[in-house]
Amino acid sequence: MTEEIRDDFYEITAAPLDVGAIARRVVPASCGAIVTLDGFVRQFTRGRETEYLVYEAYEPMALKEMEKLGAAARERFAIECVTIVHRTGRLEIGETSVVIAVAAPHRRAAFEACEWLIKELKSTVPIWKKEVYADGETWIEGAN
Amino acid sequence: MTEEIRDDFYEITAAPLDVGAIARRVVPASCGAIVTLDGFVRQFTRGRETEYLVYEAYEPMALKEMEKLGAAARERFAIECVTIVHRTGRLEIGETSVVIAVAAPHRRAAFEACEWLIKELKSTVPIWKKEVYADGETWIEGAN
Amino acid sequence: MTKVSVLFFGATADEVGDREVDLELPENSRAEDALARIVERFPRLAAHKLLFAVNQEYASGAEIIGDGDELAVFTAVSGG
Amino acid sequence: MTKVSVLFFGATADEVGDREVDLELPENSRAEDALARIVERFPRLAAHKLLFAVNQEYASGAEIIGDGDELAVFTAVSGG
Repeated sequence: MTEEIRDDFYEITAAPLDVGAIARRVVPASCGAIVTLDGFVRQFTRGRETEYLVYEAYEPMALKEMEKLGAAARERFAIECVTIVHRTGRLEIGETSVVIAVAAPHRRAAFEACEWLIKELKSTVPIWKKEVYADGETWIEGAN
Repeated sequence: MTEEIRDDFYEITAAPLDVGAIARRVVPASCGAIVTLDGFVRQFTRGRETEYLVYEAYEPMALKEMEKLGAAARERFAIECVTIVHRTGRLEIGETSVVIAVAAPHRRAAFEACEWLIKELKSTVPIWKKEVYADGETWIEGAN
Repeated sequence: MTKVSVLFFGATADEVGDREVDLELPENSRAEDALARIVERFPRLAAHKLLFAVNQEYASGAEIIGDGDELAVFTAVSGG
Repeated sequence: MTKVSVLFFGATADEVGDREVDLELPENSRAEDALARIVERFPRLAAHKLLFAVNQEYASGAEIIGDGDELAVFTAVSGG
């Protein structure tokens, strides 16, 4: 029995992300665990110091791809609710770029689904990152 | 080289838990990901409806055991920072009982360590849960 | 002729110097032909591994492009 | 005699009807002897699988109990 659940949430926004509020937007009564990935801007990458990042999204397509990932995750894992929010624009060191939160009756499925979702997001959702250094900047091109 | 890091955080409190604030208490510059487990009170367990839970801790020992788990997690996984907070007292449906947050340079280690920590916590940290139903209550005894 | 919009993002927008251009294609062009024509017009794009979308879906290359379709050319994604 | 405190939590506190009791043990008692004596005094504890701690560390049973030690008797943990 596949009951349709309408609580999944996908968003792209230029506003700062409140990880706790995003993760707890939906707390299904049947669940006991929410696993959250908070991806944020690190100061050093490959030994080079980042001043800040700029994220750009192809927004309507990125939202469609996020929804596809959420639907695929429901097929693969025993989870109840998926939330994916990605920020765009200029992000300072330590600021959150992406939040993926998965609620599930049992924590194992929530861990698995959350990890699967971030891996897939990084290879399919049309969002790009520009790293800005003291002496230049570069758009990062993904692996595939 | 094992550099001592002083940012780990272990707490037992009767106050409501703010998951986002707990998870982002420390954001190491060398890290890019925080994985958080938010364990909360589910309404139905084994088909029976819970009215609320009561958690009780042997506080000084529980804190020592949490610290041991954090230290063991650092040995096993390439992580930077561990936070474990457990609530005690009466918890209503949906309220968070435990937060485990792990910051790491790479997300894989953070996922692994977070999942390992909750499993170990559930078998070693001296905290007990009483389930209160409409028609009775029972202290839950763990599996080992 | 088929008239379409082509969108660019990040590195491809920088190479093209624009975020959106109009393009005319022969009737019944396929996605791969459209992409080839875009790279011909903006040869600096050839320095990148390109992905291509038609109407906000990844294109295999065989899709027939219709009037008013939204094409997009971008590098491998790097969000997260 | 060795004087110690024994703490109870959750189910064991309910069985004992108290959260802390004082106990006197023969000199050089081992942890397992202390636990046996506690169960003897509060026989309802025998209905549970019990864990035992000495000075806030899980006890193997062989530990020698000293004056002023803090013992604790509880059921398998169920936090999380």
